[in-house]
Amino acid sequence: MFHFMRAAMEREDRIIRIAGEGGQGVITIGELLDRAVAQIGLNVLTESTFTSEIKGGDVMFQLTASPLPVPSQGDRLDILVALSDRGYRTNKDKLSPGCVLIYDHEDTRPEGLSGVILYPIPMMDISESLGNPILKNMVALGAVAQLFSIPMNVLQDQIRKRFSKKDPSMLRMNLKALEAGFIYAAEQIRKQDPYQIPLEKRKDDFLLLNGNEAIGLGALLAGCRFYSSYPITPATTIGDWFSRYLPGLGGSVIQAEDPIESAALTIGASYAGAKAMTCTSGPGLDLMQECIGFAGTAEIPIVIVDVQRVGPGNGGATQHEQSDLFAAAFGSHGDLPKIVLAAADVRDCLYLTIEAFNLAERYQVPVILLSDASLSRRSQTVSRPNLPEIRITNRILYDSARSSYARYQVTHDGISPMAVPGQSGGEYIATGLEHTETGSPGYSPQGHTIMTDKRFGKLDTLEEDFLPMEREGPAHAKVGIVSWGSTQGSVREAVQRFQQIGADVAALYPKLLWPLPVKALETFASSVKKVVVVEANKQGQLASMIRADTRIETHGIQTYSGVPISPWDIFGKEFIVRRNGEVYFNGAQSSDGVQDGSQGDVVSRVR
Amino acid sequence: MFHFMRAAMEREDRIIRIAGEGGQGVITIGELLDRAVAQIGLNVLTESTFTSEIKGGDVMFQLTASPLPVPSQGDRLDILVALSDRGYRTNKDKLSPGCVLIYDHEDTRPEGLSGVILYPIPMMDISESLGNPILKNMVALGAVAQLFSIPMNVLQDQIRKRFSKKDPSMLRMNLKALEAGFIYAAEQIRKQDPYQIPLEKRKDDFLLLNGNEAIGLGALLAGCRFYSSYPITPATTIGDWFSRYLPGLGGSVIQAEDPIESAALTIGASYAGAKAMTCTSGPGLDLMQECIGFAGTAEIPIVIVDVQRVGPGNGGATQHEQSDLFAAAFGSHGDLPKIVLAAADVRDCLYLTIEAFNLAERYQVPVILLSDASLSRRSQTVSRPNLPEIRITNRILYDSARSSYARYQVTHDGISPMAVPGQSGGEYIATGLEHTETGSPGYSPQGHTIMTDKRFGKLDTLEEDFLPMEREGPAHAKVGIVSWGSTQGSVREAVQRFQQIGADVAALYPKLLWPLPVKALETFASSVKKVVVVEANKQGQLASMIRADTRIETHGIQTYSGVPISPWDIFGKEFIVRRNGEVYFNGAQSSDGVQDGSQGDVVSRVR
Amino acid sequence: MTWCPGCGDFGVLEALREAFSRTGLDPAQTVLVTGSGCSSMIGFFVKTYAIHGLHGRALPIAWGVKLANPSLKVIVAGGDGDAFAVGAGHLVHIARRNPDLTYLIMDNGCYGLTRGQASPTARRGGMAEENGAGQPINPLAFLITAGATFVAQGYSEDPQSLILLIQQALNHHGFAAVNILSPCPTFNRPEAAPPYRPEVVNIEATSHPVHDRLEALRLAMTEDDRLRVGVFYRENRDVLNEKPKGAGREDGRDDLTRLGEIMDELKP
Amino acid sequence: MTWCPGCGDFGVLEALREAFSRTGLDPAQTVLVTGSGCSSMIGFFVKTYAIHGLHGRALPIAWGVKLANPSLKVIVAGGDGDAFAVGAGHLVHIARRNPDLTYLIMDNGCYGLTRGQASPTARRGGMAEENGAGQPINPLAFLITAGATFVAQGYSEDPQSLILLIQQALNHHGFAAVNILSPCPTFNRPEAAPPYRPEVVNIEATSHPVHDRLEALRLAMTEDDRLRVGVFYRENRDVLNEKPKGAGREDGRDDLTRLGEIMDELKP
Ligand SMILES: Cc1ncc(C[n+]2csc(CCOP(=O)(O)OP(=O)(O)O)c2C)c(N)n1
Ligand SMILES: Cc1ncc(C[n+]2csc(CCOP(=O)(O)OP(=O)(O)O)c2C)c(N)n1
Ligand code: SF4
Ligand code: SF4
Ligand SMILES: [Mg+2]
Ligand SMILES: [Mg+2]
Repeated sequence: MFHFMRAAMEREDRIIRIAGEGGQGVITIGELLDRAVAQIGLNVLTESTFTSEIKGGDVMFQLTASPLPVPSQGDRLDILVALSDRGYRTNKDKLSPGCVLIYDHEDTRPEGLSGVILYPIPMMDISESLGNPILKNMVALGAVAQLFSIPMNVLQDQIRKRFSKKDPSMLRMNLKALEAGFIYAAEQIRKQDPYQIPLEKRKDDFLLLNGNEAIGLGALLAGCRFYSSYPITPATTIGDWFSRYLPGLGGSVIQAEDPIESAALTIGASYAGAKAMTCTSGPGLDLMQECIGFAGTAEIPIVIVDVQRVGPGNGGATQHEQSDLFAAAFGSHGDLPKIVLAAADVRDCLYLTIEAFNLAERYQVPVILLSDASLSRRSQTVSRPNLPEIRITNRILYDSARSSYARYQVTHDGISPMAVPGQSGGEYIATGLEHTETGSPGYSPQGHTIMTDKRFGKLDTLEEDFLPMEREGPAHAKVGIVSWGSTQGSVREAVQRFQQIGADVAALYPKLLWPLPVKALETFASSVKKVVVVEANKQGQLASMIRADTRIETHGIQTYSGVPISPWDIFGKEFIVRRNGEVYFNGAQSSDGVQDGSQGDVVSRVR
Repeated sequence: MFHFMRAAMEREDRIIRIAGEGGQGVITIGELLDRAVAQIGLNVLTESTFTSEIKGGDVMFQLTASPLPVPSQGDRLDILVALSDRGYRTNKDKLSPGCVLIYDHEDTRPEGLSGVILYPIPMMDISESLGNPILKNMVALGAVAQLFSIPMNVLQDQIRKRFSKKDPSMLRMNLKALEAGFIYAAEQIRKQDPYQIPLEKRKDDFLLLNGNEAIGLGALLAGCRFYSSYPITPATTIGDWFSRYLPGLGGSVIQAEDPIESAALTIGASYAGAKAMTCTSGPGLDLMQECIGFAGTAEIPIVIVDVQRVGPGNGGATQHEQSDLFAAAFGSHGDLPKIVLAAADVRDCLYLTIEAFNLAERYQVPVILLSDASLSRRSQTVSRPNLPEIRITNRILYDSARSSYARYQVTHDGISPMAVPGQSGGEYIATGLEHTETGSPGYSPQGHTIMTDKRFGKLDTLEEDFLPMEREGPAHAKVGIVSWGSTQGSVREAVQRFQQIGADVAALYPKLLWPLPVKALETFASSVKKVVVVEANKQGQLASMIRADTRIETHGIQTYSGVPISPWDIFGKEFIVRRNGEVYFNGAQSSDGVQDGSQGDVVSRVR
Repeated sequence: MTWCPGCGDFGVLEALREAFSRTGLDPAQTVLVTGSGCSSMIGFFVKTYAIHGLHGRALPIAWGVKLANPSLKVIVAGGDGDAFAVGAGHLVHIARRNPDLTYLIMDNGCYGLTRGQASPTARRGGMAEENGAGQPINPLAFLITAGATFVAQGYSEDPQSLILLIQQALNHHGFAAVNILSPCPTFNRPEAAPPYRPEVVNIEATSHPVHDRLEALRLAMTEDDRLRVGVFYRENRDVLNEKPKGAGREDGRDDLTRLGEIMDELKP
Repeated sequence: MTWCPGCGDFGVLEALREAFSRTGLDPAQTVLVTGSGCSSMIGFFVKTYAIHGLHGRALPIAWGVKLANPSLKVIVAGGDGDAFAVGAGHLVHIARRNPDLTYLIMDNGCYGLTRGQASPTARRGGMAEENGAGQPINPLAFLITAGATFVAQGYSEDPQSLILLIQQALNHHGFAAVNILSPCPTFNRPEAAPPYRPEVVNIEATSHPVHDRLEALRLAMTEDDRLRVGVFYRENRDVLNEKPKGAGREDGRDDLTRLGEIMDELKP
């Protein structure tokens, strides 16, 4: 299927990867490059991996730059910058003919690479000649700038922003190293590759954000004025965001002493009237389940962000996985209504966070927003939000002109006005016990039935209220892919490739995952012949939930390797494309060869 | 459908209910009666309800006694003993013609009861004449003994056992009150009812236990030698059991300071080689989810009993519900293999606890056993276990004769030998991080995939290994009921009634709920026309899991009122029985009238 | 729904009501946060705003309330189990941060609601003893070491002192905790647990140096059959529930302007 | 996998190894339980049995190990976050029960693994300061009040004293805790956090009355720029990790007989 690959390579995006070890500054120059390229007006998308050791361990940072929007990290490389031999060796399999390798020939000896363009740079020598071996990364960055026409003034700007606060001698050294790399490349390297970073000025006003920053910004725009969390990778930097910006908006930020405390603080703040949020990752979500149940029963709106990492247990703190969906939807004991959303890209992180607050306020339920490790550090450009256009929902307040008040009044839609401390006449007790309309403990059989129905009934209109959901591809297709979270990007890219070869594949990207948007899923399913759910977990968690709540038969593509699903994982492995361009999903992972679609009826139910 | 009711009433069981308020000793005389009736050789089953206030609140205790096994609490009354007017009023709707009411005419004036046989007893007067108003309950018990031929010597025995340790004057007073009640009834009441407690001596050796005691006994028989928990209704009395019996067996019991601590202690004890268990209820299960995930990842066998109560939140501590199945199966974040079992009666509490330990040891996974509030205090007779016949499984141990050891070795069945501290050469680190075969942190994509597959692969043979599952009714049937937990008893009784009227209903009672026993469920489903899942929760949790993992279309009967499902909830409400004895399930709860089964194709998927 | 006859919590409720009215608290501006337990039912018996039911989390919930709206009067109440068992970690951390909260601990030495098991404060020799109990927590020493800035002890059967102590706690600016011996006659009966019909000594009468932490600890750690009632320790320290210093708003710029500035910072 | 160059934890590991070998511990009979954090990685660097990874639960896991097999030597190690943040509640309860465990707390005043946020022991003026931090926990006062029966302080840069302290802790019968200042040069640099290049005072040289709890507290609460190293407090108290007294077995009856007796009791 090599011709598909070629088709993909004719795109205008450029993918550059920097690889090395912890402590070498891989991420630093990656981020500088990212910011510079974004600043000159290109769309960017970054992907990085590292382990949770503070020093040492493999580190890589990859940047895709394109005049068009970049859906995913892709599955190829154009340029590899190896800061160490290990960085070269762990990535060399990715180099195909036409790729560029930039490396230090003092430590790395590339062998057996056919058709790869080699640019050796004596990074360490140059760095040491400047009196500091730690500047290797900047030397490499300078060379990259020269070779691919990244404007030096923009890079220098970015370096100044980054280092100015620290000691000025550091800044000077770094600028010097950048320049040395640039000069070396200009003088010693004969350019053999066709790559240039195109210079296109975006006309819109845009921001450059990673997923965690976008969540922070979304929360501020939604009106969040209370934040508490306990540090946990990969959610920690959301806390940093709030520490930086929330006090200036008159809000409170508390670093709690454990995830339970942060959830309890959030509940208290919301009871008192603030829009409040906590963020965590899997192990913290586990600990918060009791608080989530309390908030649901007492009908106190809260927003919980779960930045998923590899599970179960402590798993892999910096690695990617989408395996907390079950825990988010079903983790708290008892019959508990709640809302689970999942963000697919940085833009979603921003706007779904706003939506999470709106839904929490409107329905007075806990809302869990799922993000993931990859998204948390993925940097993308996003158009600057237009503040007046953002729709904000606030909880229905108790009307203090009324004479009597029952906090948990059973209304037609199950939503009862909430009093906020300070409102005279609204005094009520919020309790996690089953209760009557006034909040007294209520143990009658009718009482529990009515209150359970009330709490669940609130969400009856949710699917209609909450529309964000994207569909792409032909109106009728042989195969319909359903995907969620950041895997969407790779699915989108795979669908583009299917379209390029004339294959018949559509896709649906739900953002509301629980309660399941049954109607939309069934409409989609009825427009395709087979539904394939693509997700990065073992159990096929969304597929399982779809089978439980709809009549849809699902097939699954699941990976659980700690890295994001790539377009090729979808486009290349599980589909059978016939000469005429028709496409079939091949359920059996181990099967090979071209099958007729009609034989593909074997159901690959995922356990 | 009154003729079905009559059919049911021709059974030989007798149902007596004692009702009153907290502090009146309702439970005390109920338990005395229970023990006495069991002692004379009848099968018993008790059901009781009360609220979690210490004093006050409605209390009722109901005893069914029968020469045949008693499947459930039923849905009728034969005899009501009202210790207070409130006790009478909250239960009078249950009185139908032919029933007996025993009451104190000083406080209660029964009105509008047609055909109910009234036996007024001046309980308070007699009690006060003995110098103590608190003896009302014993007076009532004496009257009951006289009226329904319960041997006084057996009752006196039981009272002696209960009060002897406390002050002897209490014992004397109680015996006196018992006698006074007996004499009053003999002299003043003319018996008009046909009820007698039959005197049949069981030939087997049997025990009388409630669900929590049975769990305690099962654990001891399984070899459990470490127990820790934090008190929480309705699980607390399991801790009492262990405090009483485990030290005598050389084991340790620790009342922890919160549920997390108890789970962590249990993990440590198991790592050190002990069979270890903790018990809790919903809110505690929430808090334990992180520990459960750790145990699963580190492959440390533990048993967790969740005695379910009304959820979500604190819900109703003493009330019945089966709504923690989702949390048990899916609550801990990430892709976590674990085993969930559910006990249906007191016998199950005993034998499934043994099985829970066997499975935990064999597969080195967390095993969650679900019981419930009703079962926790349900008293039933169980044949005395024959110790030598009980099959006990122990973990596969590291063989210290071997030269090298990798704790997490990927074996053909995924199960790796475990070393226990003390074994030389077996030193290893158990970790909740993703790891290599030797336990070092392992972040490679292949590594996580392989280890995930290993952990899930362990359970591939589970459904074949673990057979306990009951099926009853005809080999092919129009309707097949699937039910779990203590609801099984009411389903069994409903199925008996269906059989009496010649209706075509079968039932399947799985005890292993997760991983779902797919083959058995699909075999059952293929033998019936419609599958109806009966469970006491809002969301239809088992039904949802069945739809997710099998091709079965499910219909649901769900109640969530805080009290157990009754046979009539199944037999009476949701089924349409045609003159010819054919039976159809009517999915729409509110519908009435006889429908043809072929119209019943509307799917009542439960959200 | 009520407590058992003779339960100490009745006395605490009465004293609380009286202290509320003497302090002139506005129910609409007052939030009483409790956990789970017999004592935590107290939230159902007052006319203020209240939260009930998450065992051991009353304190962080209350702090959240106070942080979100510092103008509210926020009181925490609940059992010794809530405070010192499940909730011990929160107590340690929140006390040292000294938020402006009043905490009334109703100490009966047992878990009343779950039928009387030993709590961390269960005195040796009481009814409520369990396996592996160890040395009980000394509530006052615990609170002082943790960093509470007002630490007192009261007794449900000594209403006059108790009212005064609660009043002082309510008036204290910072984290004020009153440990109140509030016997559980149902599960921890006086005759079984000696400290529950104690000789009461009011330390206000002595010349206890209330600002000296070590002296306060010494007194707290003095264990005999007498119950010392009064203020053990008191300190003025920065209060941390106010919104962070230097927080915006004062400068007159509105949220929209500020949000715009934040977005400006996010341009590459 | 390793620590950053200059991390204090290297010194602790060396001292631990040396103390193990001096004490002659058998690796097969030793279990090292850690939590989560940089310091908790120490479990991967020893040759004993070990458990790693549940943040804040190292102590109860370790106690479970010891209870199940009292003949094992059980050591707990981990960070200040593990001990005093998430794990504070367990520390309070387990210390007072005085099980025979050795606890080595590697105190760097921050959460190293999550990149240096302030931990509960973060000193004022350090790099790692966060919103609403409040007064830091005083680890030694905390441990003494909680009821630990051996409380000492060590320093990763003072290996000789540290080895001796760890040896003494290992030999103590009961709950022995050593708080070890173990700097994090990456996130809590010496020049930023004054106490991290402290003047070291060995209190063994003074006549500190090690059995006097109040004196120990006084010394623990003395705060200046000096780091006091040595044993602050020591007490002999009943040890609670042994199986309950009077437990069966000794009477020679086997489990089957006992189980039969239990079932006899269950006849109605
Ligand atoms: C997570 C959790 N664990 C256990 C319980 C059960 N529980 C409710 S209150 C309580 C302890 C009550 O003791 P205390 O706080 O001293 O209050 P008291 O009843 O003595 O007034 C317990 C163990 C619970 N509600 N939640
Ligand atoms: C429940 C949970 N919350 C948060 C984390 C993230 N986390 C891991 S270690 C750690 C703190 C580390 O600090 P400390 O214990 O002092 O160890 P250090 O790294 O400083 O040695 C945190 C917050 C986690 N693993 N689990
Ligand atoms: S059980 Fe004890 S604490 Fe609870 S209400 Fe009764 S007397 Fe009070
Ligand atoms: S981050 Fe700090 S504590 Fe962690 S290894 Fe590096 S120096 Fe040590
Ligand atoms: Mg209490
Ligand atoms: Mg630390």
